[in-house]
This record gives sequence, structure tokens and C-alpha cells, in this order.
Amino acid sequence: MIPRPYFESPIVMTTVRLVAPFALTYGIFVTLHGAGSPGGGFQGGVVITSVVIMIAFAFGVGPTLDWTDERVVAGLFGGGVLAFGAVTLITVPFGGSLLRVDALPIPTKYAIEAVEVFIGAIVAGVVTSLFFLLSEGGEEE
Amino acid sequence: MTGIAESLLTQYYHVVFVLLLGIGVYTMIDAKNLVKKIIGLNVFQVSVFLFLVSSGYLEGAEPAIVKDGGGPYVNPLPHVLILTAIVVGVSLTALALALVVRVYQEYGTLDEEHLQEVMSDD
Amino acid sequence: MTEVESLRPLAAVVVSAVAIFGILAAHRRPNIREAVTLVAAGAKFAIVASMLPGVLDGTVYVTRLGEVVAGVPFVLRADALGLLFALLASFLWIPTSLYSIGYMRGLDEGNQTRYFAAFAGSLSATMGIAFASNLVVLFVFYELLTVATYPLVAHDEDEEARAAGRKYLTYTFGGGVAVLAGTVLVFWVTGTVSFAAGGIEGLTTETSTNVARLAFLLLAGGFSVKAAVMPLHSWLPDAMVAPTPVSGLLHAVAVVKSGAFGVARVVLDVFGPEAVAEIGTGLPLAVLAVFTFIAASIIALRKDNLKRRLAYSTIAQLSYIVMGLALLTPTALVGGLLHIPAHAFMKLTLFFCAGAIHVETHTDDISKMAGIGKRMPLTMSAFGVASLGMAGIPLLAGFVSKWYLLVGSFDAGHAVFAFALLLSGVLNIAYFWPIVYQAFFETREESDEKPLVDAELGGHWGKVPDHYTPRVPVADGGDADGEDEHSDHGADGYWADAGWRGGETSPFVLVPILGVCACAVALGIAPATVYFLRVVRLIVENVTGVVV
Amino acid sequence: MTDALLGVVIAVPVLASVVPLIASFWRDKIGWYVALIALSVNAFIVASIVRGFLNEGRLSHEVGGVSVPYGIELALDGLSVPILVLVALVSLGTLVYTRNAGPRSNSFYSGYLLLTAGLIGVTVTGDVFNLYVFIEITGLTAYALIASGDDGRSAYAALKYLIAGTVGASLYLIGIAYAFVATGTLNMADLSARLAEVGHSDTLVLTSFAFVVAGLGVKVALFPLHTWQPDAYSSAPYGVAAYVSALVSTVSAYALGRLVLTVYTPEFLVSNPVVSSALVYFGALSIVAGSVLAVLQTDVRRLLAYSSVSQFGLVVVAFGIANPTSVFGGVVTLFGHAVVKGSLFFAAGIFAYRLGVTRLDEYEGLARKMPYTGAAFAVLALTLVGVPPAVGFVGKWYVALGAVRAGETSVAVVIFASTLLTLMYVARLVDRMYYGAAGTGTSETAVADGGTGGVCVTYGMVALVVLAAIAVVVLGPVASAVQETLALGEVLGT
Repeated sequence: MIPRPYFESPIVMTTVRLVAPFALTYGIFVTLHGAGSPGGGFQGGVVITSVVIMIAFAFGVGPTLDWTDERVVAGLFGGGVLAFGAVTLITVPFGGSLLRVDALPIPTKYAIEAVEVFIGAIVAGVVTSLFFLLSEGGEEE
Repeated sequence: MTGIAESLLTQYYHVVFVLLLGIGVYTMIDAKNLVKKIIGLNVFQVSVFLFLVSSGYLEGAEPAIVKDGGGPYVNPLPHVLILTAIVVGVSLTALALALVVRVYQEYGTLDEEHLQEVMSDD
Repeated sequence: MTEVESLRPLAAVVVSAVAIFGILAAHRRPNIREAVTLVAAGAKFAIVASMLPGVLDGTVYVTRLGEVVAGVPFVLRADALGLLFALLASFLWIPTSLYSIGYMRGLDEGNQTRYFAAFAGSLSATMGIAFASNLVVLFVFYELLTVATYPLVAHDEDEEARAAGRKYLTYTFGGGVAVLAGTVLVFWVTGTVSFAAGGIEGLTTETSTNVARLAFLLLAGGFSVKAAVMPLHSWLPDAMVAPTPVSGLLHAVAVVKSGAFGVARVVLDVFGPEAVAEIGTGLPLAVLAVFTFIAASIIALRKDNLKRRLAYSTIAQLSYIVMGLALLTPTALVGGLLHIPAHAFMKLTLFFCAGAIHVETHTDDISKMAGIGKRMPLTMSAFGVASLGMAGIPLLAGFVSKWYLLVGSFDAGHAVFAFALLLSGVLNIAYFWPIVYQAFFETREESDEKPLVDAELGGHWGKVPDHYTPRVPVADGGDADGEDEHSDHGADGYWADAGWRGGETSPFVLVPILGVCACAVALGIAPATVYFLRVVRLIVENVTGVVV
Repeated sequence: MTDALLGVVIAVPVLASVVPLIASFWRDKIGWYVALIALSVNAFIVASIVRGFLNEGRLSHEVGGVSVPYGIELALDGLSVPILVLVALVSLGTLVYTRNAGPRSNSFYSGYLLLTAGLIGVTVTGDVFNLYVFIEITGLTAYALIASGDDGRSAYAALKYLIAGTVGASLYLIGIAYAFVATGTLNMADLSARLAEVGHSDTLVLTSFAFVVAGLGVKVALFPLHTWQPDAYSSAPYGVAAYVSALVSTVSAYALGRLVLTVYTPEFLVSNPVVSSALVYFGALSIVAGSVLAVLQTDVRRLLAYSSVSQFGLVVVAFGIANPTSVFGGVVTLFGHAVVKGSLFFAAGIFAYRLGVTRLDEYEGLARKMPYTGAAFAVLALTLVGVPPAVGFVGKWYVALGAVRAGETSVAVVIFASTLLTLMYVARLVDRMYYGAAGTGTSETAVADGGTGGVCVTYGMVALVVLAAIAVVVLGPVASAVQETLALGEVLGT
């Protein structure tokens, strides 16, 4: 395994700068549209993470890691799981069944989308931290 | 014989499944490099996913977005399942790579034979 | 027959199990520890004996304790057969405990706490075997007995003892597996495994004869391992590396008899004599038993180590029991069952004597015992009496049981077994007499080679052979330290004269020897008054309906 | 309401597993407390689920209110109740041990809780695909926990386990896919009925069965699919090895039983005698090979690992015979083996931490140095042999009885002979521990620095092992009492 040095490329950097906001928006869009059309938390979460990875490729993993607040990543993941769990359990008093979102007193579509958002958060948090974890491992050598 | 030949032609995704499965298993067994083994594992998994997804396919059917008077639709259930399976697969790959990183840090090699030598030394 | 709910069978089992904790707790105070053992032994015997009058009147004491596995109740049941065995083992535990104290302290053995604890555990398991009401409960205690006696066999912790221990485990667990397999078969065929006098109903009628034969083979074969029937005997001589009280009580009484007892249960209460005759498995077993006691007697002739010779004698004598059971006639059954206590008393005496010799003189080999009658006159006298009993001389315990066996053989129409018995009696004399003879009538410097390993039959009777060379009287098997402590056999090679007043060894050793020997004599002179014969008759009457 | 608890019991450890990760930013070593609270809560939930089961019989819950067979069903019947109780108990017991011995990091306890959730999920799910997901969650966390050992060896062993485990799970998924192609359903109860409609001798059904058994066979570590197991067990920290050996293969074996017995059903086995014999002989082969390999080992942990191969062979035989008697025997064996094997690893850990011994020849005279743990170890090992009245005997009795009833005499012979095979390696261990020359075996350096890893052996750890030893003995006679309650005949549909 030959570690490839990081090259500062203005083209890549500019492109990423340009694309990143759109990619992020697209990720959020996909996340929010799981209920009625193809899309959802998994895909959305991964697209959102891809923005982070894109930035890391363009500006270097180290600096990206410095910019990222670890607590935000962990919070995305942990908060997502806890919120998802809360939705799972809160439905029991309403409908007597786990995850039975149509029993909640809000429109089912929104409930599903809320769940999708939580899943998106989990996926984004996990994949981002995985990316940093693995890249870190390679650098130490 | 014609039956087999015909089913091979019409159900070509089945053939692809078996081919991918074979490639995956072969890579897993033959490759000495741990990362390549993981790639083999991934190919193997993907072949299974492909098989399951293709089982929901119906010639000439529409995607399962139900509108009035539409149909027939493909079975959406396998897609949902495979979505989950893919997520599981990704997590596995991630964990496997993390383990590989640790092995590399510890022993400085990814070659299996070399690794066994190093491990039996200490 | 009336059944009475009683906790006494359970108490008999539990009392020594509880004693284990006392023994372990008192591991720093040997006197208290041994007191616990003795109290437990006394209590156990008292509990068992208290059931005797009731059992003789036809009462059966029962303790019910739920289920072991579905359809198999965990019930302890003191019937006549169980009581026979329990009475014997619990009674003999008392002298053996006393003797153990003398023996273990005399030799300054290590791990005495473990020894006494395991001994108490073995007795618990033995009581469980005696009072087991069905095959599964019997199996449970049978396996526990194996586990509990393993530490005793491997007591010395040297390579030989450990090898013997492993061999012991392998053989007896192997037998246990066969028993379990047979039990499963019986359960499968009849849906019950509870003992019933005269056999479990439907065992031979509801299935093909071959399945019944297989079940009999597995059960009788499994129990025969512990009963050391050839060719499954070879663990027993090896197990003689254990301390002598263990060889005495366990490998002449409790463990091996649990095998014989198991065979008795199988013949009498699982299949029933009639069914055994029907499926025709009795005769092969009897033939095997005859082969065993002839072959074992011949092997015994060739053993120079006293305990090993006794072990082969045990193998032979146990096969008398098995033969009696396998012949199936009421008289033979009485003979076989009565031989359980008769052999126990005699063989225990012999082992105690061997142990006493070992403690006092560190002599294990017969060829080095010439003239030892002078050093240990009482011990060797007891030895002589017991060995005569073994041969079946009248007025001694062995005679009565052998008499019944002889009559039973003729009853069964197989006179050949009677001749085999007589032949075996001759062989008994052949391997015991040289020991007694050279103990009393020879001296150290004037002895010839007794064991038939390398000499003519019966020795040379006073003639000095050409190749005779005077012995160098130092090689006596004892270690150098023992030599100093036991200065009885000094450099001149003479045994010290200990006299007839009991100065030859510790009273802890001597009293049990003489006591047990006296019992053996009593059993021969008045078999009916010492209860065993009455119990045996009751058993046979219950099973066959014939009053012997 | 009770049926909803089936979901809650999975959700609680999952949610709790997040807490230590987030808490890492503020406090270290808080994971143990979180795990203790979560698993205690879980134990209470399990208790009320069991009460519900005793009152109502089979419990079933439709997740998300989507009706069965379209939605995911969580279900609990006589086959899964013992496993659920087992998971609840062992997960708490292991905590006692890892308090001092085990990895203490927060992330370890996150994985631990997630693993527990996965195990419970496998136990209570009523959907074959959901089962796959839970098996993978279980596997994923098990790999991670095994890699939590200090050296690279554990990472490599975990990697091997990962590859084998993933292949196994994927094979299972292929099997499920074939069943899905044949029937179009994934709910276990529904699948069972549809498979019967399709025909039990249909090629698709047979293929799916073969893949499912092969896949789960890897997870259970049946011979010759066991190769990952000894490395994994022998390089993981003792607490992890105990937990994984006690539960991960156990729930996989349960899953195998669940699929064979309630999805393919005993009728499937009856109508395909070749398949059913193949399954039984597969198990029997494992019994023999596992024992023989165990005898050849010099490392105690590897010995214990191979012993598991043999024991799970017995379980598979029991499930393959598939009458209520043998299945009950299989469940008892599963339960008993889990407690015994876990505790043996605990005890081996205590020896290693205190005296630094890991190899068989170092066990010489061990019992004299540590009499209580030594005695408990001996009792547990003898339970493995099947010495009555401990639980090993009871399991063996029912399996053997079932085999004889089914007319599988040759298998019955193997079961009985397995006692002696087990004895071969157990006797070697116990004999060394009690009669070996003391002192020769212990490596002096290890004693000097207080054993490996500098872990202080607490009374709690020793008490846990002793308690387990007493439990397995008591459990034997008690086990038979629950046979009626489990109503396995009903589960098997006979």
C-alpha cells in the first residue's frame, strides 16, 4: 500500500466548491421524499455524506477532519437513533403496535418523512465517521 | 437439453448470479491479499442481492408506483429487502476494512501467507 | 407388600453427602474431620438398619421427589434387594472408616481431607444406587459413584495412579453409556423404567425378541463393567494403586457390587427371571461368568503383588454372583445374592490385612512375606480364616452362598456349573494357601518361591531347590525413610516377633480386621440370624414366588 | 399489550447502545453502568413477556400494524422462550464478569448492547428476512467485539470470522431467496403453509433448504464449517469469548431449528428422508469430529471451542430427528451448553488472569491453587460429559430417547458414544488440574506480574462461576418440569 500524497488541485477544489451546495440540497431533498416517491433516508444520508467525502478529497482529509465537529457527527448518529426509537415506542400507546405511524395524530406522510429524516441522520453520521475512521487508520502507517 | 438452453437464455440474470457468485467465491479463496478477499466477499454478496432483486422482475411490468389503471407492476418487496441487505453489506465491508487497517498496523502486511509467518513468530 | 412414605431412604443417601461439607470444613482439624466421618457412618447405618424390621415384614419405604426426566419419577425406594446392599455398604463403612484412620495416619498420606470427603460421597452414591426405584435414578447414582471414586483411585497422584484413574473413568463411563442406552430402549418399549418385582410388564411381549435381547445386553453388559466380568475387568487390578481401604470397601464392596447389584436389578426387577429365560440371555451370561471366575483364578495364581492377587480374586468372586443371577433358579438366585454380603466380609478382611502389612512393613509382594506370621500373627490369622472362607470351607461365610449356588446349578440342570464352582474352590486354595503357608511355616531366610510365576505348582514343600539362594532381606518395597521408622525387619532379615496381644499394629487397623473377620465367621455359622439370608430369601420370594 | 413488549425488548438495548457512544464526549467508562441498567430493564421486560407467554400461549406482534403476512411479525413460542430467557440471563451475568476483566471502553458496551439486541431479535422474529438482518447485526457486533482484544491476532481472527460469517449469512439469504421465489412470502408461518402447497419435494424448496442449512451451519460452526471458531474464541478477551460462545452460536442453532422445524416443518423432513438423514448425519459427524479435534488441542480455549462444535452437532441431530422429545432435548442442550460453555470461559479467564495459564499442560495442579474455581470448572466440564443429574445428561437423555423413538439407532449410538468422546478431553483437563504436579505448569513470569493483562480477579467473578456450576446441576432435574409448558408438540404442529 503506497500512500498517495495529497495534491492541491485548483480545478477539483473549485468544482467541489461549486457542486457541494447542490449535492447537499439534493441529499436533503432525497431524504425528505421517501414517503411518496423513490428516495428516503438511506439514499439521502449517503448523498449527504458524499458531500463531506468530496470536500475531504478536494481539501485533504486532515483539514476536513479539523473542520468537522466530532460531536455533530456523533450527535447526528445518536440523536437519529434515539429519535427513531422514540417514534418506534411512542406509537405503542397510540396504536398498540410498534412503529405504527398511521396511528399517530399527525398525517401519516409526515410521520414517515420524520422517520426518514432520522434514518438519514443516522446514515450520514455513521458513514461520515466510518470514512474518517478508515482514512485515519491508513494515515498512521 | 433444450429446456436448459432455453432457460439459460431467458433467465440470463440467473446465469449472471451464478457467475458473480463463482467470481466472488474464487476471489475469496484464491486472493492472498486481505483487501482483495473483502472485494471477493462484496462481489459474492452482490450476486445474492442481484438474484433476489431479479426475482421480483416481471417482463414488461411497470415500477410499483401505483396509479389508476396501471399494471402489471413488478414486485417491490425484493427491492425493499435488498435495500436493507445493502446497508448491512456496507456496514460489514466497513468493519472488515477497519479490521484490515488494524491488522496492517500491527503486522505491516496484508498478504495472508506472510501474515501467518509473522503471527507464528510471536 | 405395603408402601410407606418415609424420608429414611433419602436420609440414608443425604447423610454422608452432608458430611462432606463437615469434612471439608474441618480440614485443618483431623480429629474433628474423622469424627464427622464416624458419626456419619454410624448415622447412616442406624438409618438403614432402622428400616430392616419393616422391610422383613414386607414394608417398602419410599421417598418421592418429583421427576428426573418426563415420565421418570425421582423416587428412592428401600425394598428388600436395595436394603440388602445398603445394609452391607453402610455397615462396612464403619469399620472401614476406623481402618482408614489407622491406615492413612500410619502412612502419613497426603490429601486426607479429599480422601475422606470423596469416601463419604461414594457412600452417598452407593446408597442412591441401593435405593434407586428405577433405571434412570440408578444410572444417575451409578455415574455419580464413578465421579466420586475417581479421586480415590487417583489418590497417589503419580503417573501410575493417574493412568489407573483415567482407565477407571473410561471403563466405567463406557459401561454407564451402555446402561443409559439400555435404559432408553426399555423406556421406549414400555414407557416406564421403574423396577417391578418379577420384571416390567410388556418388556419382552411388546417388542421383538431381538430388541429385548439388545436391551438386556446393554444393561447387563454396562453393569458388568463395574462388576468386572471378563473381558471388561482390566480396570480393577489397575485401580489397586488406590489406598487399601479404598480397594477394600469400594473395589471389593461398594463399586464392584454396585455392578453386581445392577445386574441383579436387571435380572430380577427389570426383565424378571422368566423373561430372561424366555429371551435366552441368561445362559450366555452364566457361561461368561464361569469363564471369568476360572480365568481370573488362574491369573490370580500368577500375581505376586498381594493386592493384585486379591483384585483377581474379587473378579472371580463377583462372577459367582453374576452366575447365580444368570442361572435364574430360585436357589441359585439366593446363592448369588447371598454371596454379595458373604464375599464383602471376607474380601474386606483380606484387603484390611494386606493394608496392615503395607502400613507396618511396607511389603506388597507375596514373595517377600515369608515368615510374616511372626510379625503380624493376628492379622495373618484373620487372613487365613478369610481365605478359607473364600474357598468355601464350611462354617465360614463363603460356604453358605456356595452351597446355594451348587444346589442352584443342579436345579438349573447344568451340573457343569457345579463342577466349575468346585474347580474354582480348588483354585482359590491354590492361590491363597501359599500366602498363609509361607507366613506361618516359613521364615525369611528359609523360603522358596511361592508365586507360580516362575515356580512349580504349590511350591517345593520344604525341599530346597537347586537354584535356591538365600534372600537379601532389604528389598521390601518400602522407601528409605520407611526403613528407619519400621525397624521390624532389621539387617539380619528376621521379622520381629510381635506376639499375639495386638502389638503388631495400631488398634485402628487391628480392630476392624478382627471385627469384620468375626462377622464373616458369624455369617457362616449362623447365616439366618445375621439377617442377610432372611433378606435374600425375601427378595427371591418376592420375585419368583418360591420360598427357598 | 404484552405482545408489543417483543419489540420493546429489542428496542431497549438498541437505544441504550447509543448512550455510551454519545456519553464518550463527557465521560469515560460509563458504558458498564448504561449496560447494567438497560439489561436489568430488559430482564424485567423478558420476565413479563414470559408471564404473558404462560398466560396466553404463543405471542405475536405485527410491527407497524402492517398485517401478517405482509408486515414483519415478532413472535414467541415454546421454542424461543428458553432462548430469550437465556439471553437475558447470560447478558447480565457477563456484565458481572466484564466489570473488572473485560474491555471497559464505552464503545465496547455499545457493541455489547447492540449484540444483545441482535440476539434477542433473532430469537423473537417471525420473518425469515428479518432473521437475516438480525443475524447480520449479531455477526457484525460479534466480529467487532472479538476484535476488541489487545493484539492484532484478535483483529485477524475477527476478520476470518467476518468472512466466514458473511458467507454463511449470504448463503442463508440465497436459501431465503429461493423460498421467496417459490412462494412469494417471507413470514415464517405463512411460508410454512405455502411451502407445503408448493410441495415439499419441489426442487426450489429443496434448494432453499440446502442453502439455509449450509448458511446457518457456518454460523453455528458445524464441522466442517467450523474453521473460524477456534481462532475467534481463543483470541478474544475472555469475557467476550464467554459471551460469544454462550450465545452467538446458540441463537444461530436456534435459528436453524426454527427454520427446519417451523418453516420447513417435520413433514418436510418426513417426505424427504434423504434430506433428513443428511441433516442428522451432518450433526452426528460434527459430534464426533468436534470431540476428536478437541482431544488434539493444547490450548484450553481452542479445546473449549472444538467442544462447542461437538455439542452443537448434538443439537442439530436433535432438530433433525424432529419429534417433540428430541427437540426438547435439543433446547435443553442449547440452554445447558450456553451456561456451561460461557462459565468455562469465565473460569479459564480467571485462571489466566490470576496465574497466567492458558495451555493444557499449564493446568497441572491448578485446582490446588484455586480450589473454588477449580471445583466449579470440574463440575461444569463433567456436565459437558453428561454426568447426571446435571443438565447435560437431561438434554442427552431426551435427544437419545427421541432418536430411538424415531428409529435412528445408529445416531443413538453416536449420541451415547459422544459421552466417551467428551470424556476423553474433559478427563485430560480435570486429571491435570487435580493430580498434576503443582507449580510446574505455571509460567513464573506471569505469576510475578499478576497474570495477563493485570486484571484483578474479584470475588464476584469467582462467585459467578461457582453459581453457574451449581445452577447447571440444579437445572438438570428442573428442566424436565418445563417440558409441558413449552408445548413443543404444538410448535412442531404434531
